[in-house]
Amino acid sequence: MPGDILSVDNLRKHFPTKEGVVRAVDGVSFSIAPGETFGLVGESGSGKTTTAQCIIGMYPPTSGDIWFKGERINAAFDRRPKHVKGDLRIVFQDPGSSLNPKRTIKQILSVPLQVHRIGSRRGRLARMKALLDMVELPADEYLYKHPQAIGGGERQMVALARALATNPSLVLLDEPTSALDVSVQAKIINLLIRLQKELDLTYLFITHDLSLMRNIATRVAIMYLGKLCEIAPTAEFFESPVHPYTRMLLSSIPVVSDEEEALKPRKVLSTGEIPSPVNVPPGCGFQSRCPEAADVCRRVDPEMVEVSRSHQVRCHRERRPDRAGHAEASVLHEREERLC
Amino acid sequence: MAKFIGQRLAQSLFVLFGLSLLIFFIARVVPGDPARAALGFLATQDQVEKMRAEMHLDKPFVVQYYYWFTGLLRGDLGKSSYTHRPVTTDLGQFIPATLELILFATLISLTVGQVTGVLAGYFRNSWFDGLSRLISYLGIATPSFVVAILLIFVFSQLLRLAPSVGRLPIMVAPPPTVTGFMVLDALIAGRVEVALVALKHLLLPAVSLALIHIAQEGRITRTSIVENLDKDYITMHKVHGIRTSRLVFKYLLRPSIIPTVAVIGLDFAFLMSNAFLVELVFMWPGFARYAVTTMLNKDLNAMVAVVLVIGVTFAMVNLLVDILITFLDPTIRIQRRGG
Amino acid sequence: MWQERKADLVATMKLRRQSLAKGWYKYSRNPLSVLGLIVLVLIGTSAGLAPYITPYPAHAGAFTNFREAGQPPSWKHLFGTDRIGRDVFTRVIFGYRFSLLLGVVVLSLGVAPGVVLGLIAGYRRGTWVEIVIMRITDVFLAVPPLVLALAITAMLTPNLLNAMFAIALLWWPWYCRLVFAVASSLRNQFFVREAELCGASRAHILFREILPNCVAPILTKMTLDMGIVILLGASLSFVGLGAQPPTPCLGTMVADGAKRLPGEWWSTIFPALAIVLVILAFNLVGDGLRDVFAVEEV
Amino acid sequence: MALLEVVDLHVGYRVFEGYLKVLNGVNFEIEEQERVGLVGETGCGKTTLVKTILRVLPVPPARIQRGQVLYHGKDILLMSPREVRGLRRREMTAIFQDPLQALNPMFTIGTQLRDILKDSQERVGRGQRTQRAITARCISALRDTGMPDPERIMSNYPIQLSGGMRQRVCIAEALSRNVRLLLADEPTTNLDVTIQDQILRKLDQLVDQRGASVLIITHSMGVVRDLTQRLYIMYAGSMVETGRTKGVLASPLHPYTQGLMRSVPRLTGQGISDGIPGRIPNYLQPPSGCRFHPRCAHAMPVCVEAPPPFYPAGDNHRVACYLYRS
Amino acid sequence: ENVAVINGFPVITADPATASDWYDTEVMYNLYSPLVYPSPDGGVRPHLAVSWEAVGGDLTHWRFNLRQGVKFHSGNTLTAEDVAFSMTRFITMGRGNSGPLGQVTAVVVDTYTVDFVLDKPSAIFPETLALFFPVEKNLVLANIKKPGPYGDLGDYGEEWLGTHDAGTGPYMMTSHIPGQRLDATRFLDYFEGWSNEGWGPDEVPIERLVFIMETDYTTLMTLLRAGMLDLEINGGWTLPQLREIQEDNRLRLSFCWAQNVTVWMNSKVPPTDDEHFRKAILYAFDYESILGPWAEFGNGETGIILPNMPGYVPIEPQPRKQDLERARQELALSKYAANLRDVKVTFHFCGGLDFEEEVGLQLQADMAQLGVRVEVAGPPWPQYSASCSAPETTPNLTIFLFAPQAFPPHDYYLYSMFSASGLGWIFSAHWYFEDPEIAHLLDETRAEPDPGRRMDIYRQLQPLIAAHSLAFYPYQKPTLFAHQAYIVGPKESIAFVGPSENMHNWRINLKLKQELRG
Ligand SMILES: Nc1ncnc2c1ncn2[C@@H]1O[C@H](COP(=O)(O)OP(=O)(O)OP(=O)(O)O)[C@@H](O)[C@H]1O
Ligand SMILES: Nc1ncnc2c1ncn2[C@@H]1O[C@H](COP(=O)(O)OP(=O)(O)OP(=O)(O)O)[C@@H](O)[C@H]1O
Ligand SMILES: [Mg+2]
Ligand SMILES: [Mg+2]
Repeated sequence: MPGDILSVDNLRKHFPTKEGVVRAVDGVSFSIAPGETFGLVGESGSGKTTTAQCIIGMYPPTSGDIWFKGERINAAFDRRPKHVKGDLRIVFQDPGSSLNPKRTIKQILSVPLQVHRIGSRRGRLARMKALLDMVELPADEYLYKHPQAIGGGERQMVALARALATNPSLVLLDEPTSALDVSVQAKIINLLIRLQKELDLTYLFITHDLSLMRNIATRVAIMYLGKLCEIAPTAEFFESPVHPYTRMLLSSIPVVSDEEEALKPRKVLSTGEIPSPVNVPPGCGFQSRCPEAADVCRRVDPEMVEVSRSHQVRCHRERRPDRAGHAEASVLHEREERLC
Repeated sequence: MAKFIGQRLAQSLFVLFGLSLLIFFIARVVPGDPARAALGFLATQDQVEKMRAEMHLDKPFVVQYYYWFTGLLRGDLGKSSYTHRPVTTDLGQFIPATLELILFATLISLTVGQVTGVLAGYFRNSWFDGLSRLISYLGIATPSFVVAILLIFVFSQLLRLAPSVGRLPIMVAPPPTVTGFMVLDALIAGRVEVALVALKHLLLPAVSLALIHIAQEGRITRTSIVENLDKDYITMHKVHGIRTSRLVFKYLLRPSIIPTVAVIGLDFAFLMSNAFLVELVFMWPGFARYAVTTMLNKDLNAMVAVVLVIGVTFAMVNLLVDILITFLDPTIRIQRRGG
Repeated sequence: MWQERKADLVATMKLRRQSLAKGWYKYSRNPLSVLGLIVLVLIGTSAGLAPYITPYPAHAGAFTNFREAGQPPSWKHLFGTDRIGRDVFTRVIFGYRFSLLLGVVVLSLGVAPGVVLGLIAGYRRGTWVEIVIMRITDVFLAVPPLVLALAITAMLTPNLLNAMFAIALLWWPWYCRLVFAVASSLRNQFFVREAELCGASRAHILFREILPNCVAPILTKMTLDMGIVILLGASLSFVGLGAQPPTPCLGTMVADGAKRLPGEWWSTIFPALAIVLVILAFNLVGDGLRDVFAVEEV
Repeated sequence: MALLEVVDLHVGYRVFEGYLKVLNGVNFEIEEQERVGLVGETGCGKTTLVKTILRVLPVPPARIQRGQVLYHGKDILLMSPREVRGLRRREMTAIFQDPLQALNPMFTIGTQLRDILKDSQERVGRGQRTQRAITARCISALRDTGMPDPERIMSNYPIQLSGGMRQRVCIAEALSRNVRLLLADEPTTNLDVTIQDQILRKLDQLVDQRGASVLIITHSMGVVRDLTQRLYIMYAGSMVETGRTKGVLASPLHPYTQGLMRSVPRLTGQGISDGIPGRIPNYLQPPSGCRFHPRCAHAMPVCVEAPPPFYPAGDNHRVACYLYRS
Repeated sequence: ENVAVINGFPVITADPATASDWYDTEVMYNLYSPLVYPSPDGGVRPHLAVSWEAVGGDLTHWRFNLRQGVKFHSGNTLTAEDVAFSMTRFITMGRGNSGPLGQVTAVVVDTYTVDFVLDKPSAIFPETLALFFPVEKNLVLANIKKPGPYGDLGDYGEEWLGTHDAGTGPYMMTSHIPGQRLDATRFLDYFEGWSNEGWGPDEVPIERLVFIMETDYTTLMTLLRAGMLDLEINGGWTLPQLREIQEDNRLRLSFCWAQNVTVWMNSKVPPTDDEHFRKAILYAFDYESILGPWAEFGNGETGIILPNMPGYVPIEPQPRKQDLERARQELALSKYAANLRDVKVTFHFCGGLDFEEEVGLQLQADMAQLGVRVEVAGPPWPQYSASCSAPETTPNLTIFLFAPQAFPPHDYYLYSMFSASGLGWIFSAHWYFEDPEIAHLLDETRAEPDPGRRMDIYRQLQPLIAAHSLAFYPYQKPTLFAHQAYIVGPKESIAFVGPSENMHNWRINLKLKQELRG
C-alpha cells in the first residue's frame, strides 16, 4: 500500500547449516501503516527475530522485498543509505548484551549522535541528557554509569534512548520486555506508549506474550514455523480468532482473573512441539499439532485468505465456503473433548 | 567423525607446509654457511664451492625449496651436514629416547596432577587445597631447566641417590633396540635389572619435565572441579540423593576432566620445548639435544626436519586430544556427528 | 556551557577513580597477589636503580678479579662471587634489567600486531580475511615457541636484540588467537550489531566496541606472558643464545654456574631462584588481575 | 503439624562487596497434599529459599544465619548428611528452573534416571532382573510425563532434546520415586505457553496421583491461579502476603501485591498501570523495617522501624503490612 | 675388568675420508693406522709404509714401500691396491683432512709399492700422510650404497664406514652409535704387536675401549670420581675440579701437550688495521691476571708455535707482562689516538668456552683503562667460524685454541696460518699476507726436503711474523689427561692430536684397579 511506512513482501530467509537449510522465515508478507503498533507473536523459533533482523538489515533476505517509505531496502546494513539507518531502529531482546559492558552510558548514547552528525560537539551532551529524560532516567546520575551497574529494566530504557537518538520513525522492538519482571515491564510498556504518541513513532512489536499484545498492539500477526498464520486488528483478533493455532495459543495462556478466563476460547488441548525449521514437511506447518488436520493439510500448504477486511488467515479450512467463520469452532471442540 | 578427522588432517598438512616454508625461509635469509660448517677443518675453498653446489646452496630459494620438497615426497629428508647421515636415520635414532622421556613425564604429570587437582577441588579451601596451591604456584614459576639443575644438585650430587646423566650407566650394554624405549627394550630382552636401572635414569629428567605440568594440570582440574561443583546439575544429583562416591567419581569427574584433556595438546608442546633444556642438562641422548646441535650448526636439512617432526607430533597430539574429547564429551560428539 | 563541561569532566574522572578503586579493592582481597605486586615493584625498582643500590656496580660490566673468584656467600658478597670474581648479588640485580627489558620489549612489539590482526580476523570471521590471518597464525603456533625461537636465534648472531626480535616474532600469534576468540564471539553480540546497524565505522566497531572487551583477557595474558617471556629469555641464554658477556643475564648465569656444581653452588642457585621469584611474582599478579576482571564479568 | 514449616529464616551471601542479606525472616508452611504457589520477582530469594530447604545451598558463600526448616517437625538444618540424603531419597525432591543446567550433559538420560533409582532406597533386589526392572521403571516414569517414545529418549543426551522435553525429563527424575513433597522452582519459565500448558497439566496430574504436596515457584500469577490452592507473595527476602490463591489474586491487600497485579497485562486489554516505582532493594544495605517501604505509596513512619508481622485479613488471608494492623 | 672408558667429544664420523675433527682423529688412531707415524721430533717415522722417496727432482712424485704382512681387521693383508684405492677415495670425496694434499693420483707399482703423483711440488708430503688412514678396498667396495654422489661407486661406502671399520689399527670397532658411544676391542693381530716391553709387570694391554661422548664436566667429574670413567682426554676441567683430581690419590693428571691460546687481530678492519693499535692491545693485556689461577697447571710461556715443539722461538713481549705505559704510547702513535671514544673493538670467542671468555673479559677490563671499548661476544661455533670467512665480517679479535691437529705441526702453525693460500677462516683471521719475505720463506718450507734446514727456516719465520703483531698469545692451555691411577700412559707423548690417545700407547694395571676400586 502506498501509504505504508513499511511493507514486507513474501520475505524469505533461509540459513544453510550443517543439518540442512533452516527455513527461519518462509514467505512472510505484511505492511505497517504510520502510527501503528504492529504486533508479531509466535512461539520461540518461529522466526520473529529473523524477520526483524532482515528488516533492520542484519543480513539480506534470501528472497522477497522490503519497502521502507517507498524505498526498497533489501540490502544488508552496509549497503543501506545512512538516512535509512537513522530512520529505522531496533531495540533488542536481551538487555544484557545490547549494551557494551565496557562503555559508559554516555559513550553508548554518543555513538548514534556522532555517526549521524546530530548536534554540535557541545550540544550532544545536552541531547544525551534529553534522551535520558525522555526515558525517565535521571540523566546526571545515569550518564556516568556502566550498564552492569544498573538494572535490567533501566538497561532496556537506555537501549530505547539510544534507538530514539536518531529521531527514527519506525522502531522494531524485539521482545523488549520478555526478560523483565512484570512490574518493570509495565513501566516500559507505558513509556513506549507515551513516546509513540509524543514522537509519532511506528512500532513493530515482537513478543510471545499474547496478553501483552492485547494491551499494546493495534494489529496482530501470528507466526508459526516461519510463516504468518493470521493477521487481524487487535480487537477482532482476540474476539474471533480463526486459525486453530491462534486458538490453541489463546486457550493456553494462564490468566489471573475470571473475566479473562471468559474471553479465552474453549480449551484446545495443546499437544506436540513446534517442529524444527529444517526440512519442513510438506503441507501446512501446523498440521502435526493441529487437532483437526485433514488430508489436504498434509499435502498442500494453504494460502493466506481474507476472512474479513483486514483479517487474513492461512488455513485450508477457511477455503471451504461452508465452514467459514466460527461456526465450526464448536465442532472442533467437541472432537477435542472426545479425544480427552 | 571420519570427515572431521579428514578435515583436521588436511588442515594440519597445510599448516605443516607453511611451517616448512617458514623455516626454510628463515634459514635462507640469515647469514652463515652450512657448506663450510659441513666440511670441517682443513677444507679448501674449492671443496666448499663443490659442497655448496651439492647442497644446492648456490640456487635461488624457490629452487632449493623445490628440491627439498620433492625429496620429502619421496620420503627423503636429505642428509644432515653435521652427522653426514640421512636425516631420517638420525631421527630414528634420537626420537625414541625423547619420546620415552616425554611420555613418562606426561604419565607422571597427568596422574599426580589429576589426583591433586580433584582432591584440592573437592576439599576446596582446606589445608590440602592451600598446600597444593602453593606448590603449584612454585611449580609454574620454576623453569624446568632450573628444576633439573636443582634436582641434580640435591639428589645426585648431594644425596647421591640418583644418576644424573644418560639413559643407562656406561658399563651397561644397552639392550637390542626394538621399540627404542630403553625400559621396554630391556624388558623385552628379559633384563629386568637393566630396566630398573633405565627407569632410575629416567626418573629425574622426567620429574623435572613433569613438575610444571603437574602444577598446571592440578590447577586446571581444581578450577574445573570447583566450577562444576557449583553447577545446577550437581546440585540436582545431590537433590536426587545420588551416593557421594558416584557423585564425585562419575558425575563430577567426567565433566571436570575435559578441560584438562583439552590442554594436553598445548601441554605437550611445552613439554617438548622444555625437553630441549632438560635433555641438555641431563645429557639425555635424545631428539631435543640433536635438534639444538643441528640448529647451532645451521644444519639446514636436519633443522627443517626437526621442526617439522615437532609440528607433526604437535598436530597429531592435538588431533588425538580432539578425538579423545569427542569420545569423552557427548555434547561435542553429537555436534560433530551432525556435521 | 563551560560549567557543564566541567561537570562532565568531573563526573568522568570520578567514574574512572571509582572503577580503579573497585579494581584495587578486588585485587587486594588476595594477599598472594598483593605480595606478588610488592615483589614485582621491588624487583622493578631495584633493577631500575641497580647502578645506585648494588654493592659493586662495576661487576656488571668489564671487570675481572681472578683473585676473588669463586668465593662463597659472605657479608661482603651476599651471594658469593663467580668464577671471574664478580659479585653474584650485583649481577642478579642487573640481570633483572635484562629480563624485564626483554619482557617489555617483546610484549610491546608482539601484542599490538597480534591484537589488531585478531580483531580483524575475529570480526570478519568466515571471510577470506579470517582464513588468511588465522592460517598464518596456525603456522606460527604449530610448534612450541621455544623451538622456533631457538631455531631463529641459533641462526642469527646471538645478542639481546636478536633474542628479543626472535621472541617478538613468535609472540603475536598468541594474542591474535586470543583476541580472535573474544572478537568472534563478540561479533554476534547485540551491542556490536547495534553499532553496525547505526552506521558506525569499522574502526569504531573494532577499537571502541570490541577492543575494550578484550582488554581484560589481554592484560591478564600479558602479565602471565611476562613470566613466560622471561622464562623463554632465560632458556635461550641458558643455551648460550641470549645476551653476550659481560652483560649479566640470569639464564647465562645459571648455565655458567651449573658447570661448577656442587662446589660453587651459589653462582647458580641464586640466579636460578631469582628467575623463579620474578616469574612467580608475575604469575601472582596475573592471577590477581584475573580475579579483578573475572568478578566484573558476573 | 504442617508437612514443611519454615520459621524465621535468615540467609545471606558473603560476596566481594560485603554481606548480602537476602532472606529476611521467611515464614511459611506447606500442609500435606497441599499445592502452594510462591510468586516473587527476580532476585527476591526464591531459589535461595528452595536451596536452603534442600540443604544444597553453597556454604560459603552462602550463610544461614538463623531460622528453622521443619519437616514433620524435625529441623532439616540440623540433620546429619546421612539423614538429609535419606530425606532426599524418600521424602522431598525438586525441579529447577533451567532444565539444561539441571541435567548433566555428559550422561544419557537413561544413566541419570537409573542411578537415581539405584541410589534411592526403593530397592527391588540384585542382579540382572533388577537392572531390567529399573530400566522399565525409568521408561514408565518418562512415559508418565507425556514423553513420546521414552525408550529412545533413554539413550539420548540432554542436548538432543528440546526445552520442553528436558523439563519432562526433570519431572520424571523428580517423580520417579514416591516422594511426599515436590519443590518446583520456576519449572516452566523458559517455555512457550503451549508447552507450559502441557507440562503443568501433566505435573498436576502426576502430583495428584502420588498424593504429594507441591510448592510451585513462579513469576507468573496465571500459573499459580491454575494450579495452586494457596499462594505466598514474596518480596525482597520475605513473605508479604498469603491466602487462598483466587482470593489473593482477586483482592490483593499488600501494596506490593496490588502493584504487581496492576502490572499484569490482561487479556481484557484495559491497559497496564505504571508498575511499581523504584526497583528491588540492594541486599547489601536493605531498607530497614518493611523492605518495601521506599517504593510504597502508603509508607508510614512505623514501616521504617520494624518488619511487619503477618496480620490476618480474613478467610485464611494474611498480610505483612501495617496498613492491616487493626 | 679390562676395559677403559674414554671420553672423547662427539665423534661425528668414523670414516677416515671424512674425519676431520679433533675427536675424530683421536678415534682414527685407534681404529686405523696412518701411512706414516708422527715422531716426537716433529717428523714422521715408518708405519704402514716402511720407506719412501721422491722420484725425480721436482717433489711431485713420491714412491712408498709398504710394510708386508700388515693385517686388516678382517684378516686380509694390506696391499698397494688398498692404499691406492684409499688415496683415490680420499681425494675424490675431497672432505676431511684431504685439503692440504691437493690433487693426488695414486698408482700401484707392485703389491707393496705405491706411487703418488701430486699436482704441485711438496717437500712435506710424506709428513701430511700422518692423517691418511688406508681402508680395505674390497670390504669397502662390498658395502657401497647406491645411488650416491659418486656414480658407480655410490656413496663410496661412507654410510657403512660410519658404523663399521675397515682398518688395520690396534683396536676394532664393535659398535658405534654416532653421537653417543663407540665400542672397540683389541686387535690381536695388530702389526706392531702387543709386546710388554717397557711396561711394568702388572701393566697389560687394554682389551676393550668404550668411547663415550660427554661434554658436561660436572657429569664427567661424577663419573671419574665413581670410577666409571677411566680416561678423559679433552681436558675441559674447571679449576676446582682440577684441584680435586690432584688431591684424589686414585686419580692422575697427566700433561700431554699444550694448545696455544691465540687471539687473532684482524689487520683489515679498523681499528686493528693500525699496527700501533694492535701493539697497544698486546701490551695492555694483563697476562698475569689471566694466567694466575692456572699457573700451577699450565705454562705462561707461549708463542706462535708451542714451546715444547722443536724450533720454538720466544716472541715479544717477554716476559709476558702487562705494560700499560707502553700500551699508551702505542695508542698515541696510532691513527685512532684522537678519537678513542668512538673506537669499538669486537672480540669473539666460541660460545660456551670459559677460558676464552675470560680472556675477553680481562681484555675488556684492561682496555677500559685505556678508554677503549671492547665488545665481547660468544656466538656458537658455526657462526663463529663462518664470520671469519671474509675480512669484513671477521671481528677485530678472534680467540682460538690451536692444538696441533694437522701434520706436520710446524706447517700447520706457520704455513696454513700465514701463507696467502690461507684458507679464509679461523686459521688466518688476521688477514695479513702482505710481507713478501714471509711469503717467500713459507714457500721455501714446503720446498725444502731437508728437515734440519726446514727447521731453520721455521726459526727464522717466527720473529718476522711476530713483528707485525698479528696476534697475542695469552697463555698456553695444557691438555690435561685426567685418568684413573691404574691406567698408565702414554708411553710416548707427541705434540699432536692422535698418537697420545692411541690406546696402544697405554696399559692398564688390573691389580691396582682391584686395589683402588675393589
Ligand atoms: N544465523 C542463523 N543460522 C542458522 N539458523 C538460524 C540463525 N538465526 C536463526 N536461526 C534459526 O531460525 C529459526 C528462527 O529463529 P528466530 O530467532 O527468528 O526465532 P524467534 O521467533 O525470534 O524465537 P525466540 O522467541 O526464541 O526469539 C530458529 O530455529 C533458529 O534456530
Ligand atoms: N551464589 C551466590 N552468591 C552471591 N549472591 C547470590 C548467590 N546466589 C544468589 N545470590 C543473590 O541472592 C539474591 C537472591 O537470589 P535468588 O536466586 O534466590 O533469587 P530468585 O528469586 O530465585 O531469582 P530468579 O527469579 O531470578 O530466579 C540475588 O540478589 C542474588 O544476587
Ligand atoms: Mg527472538
Ligand atoms: Mg531463581
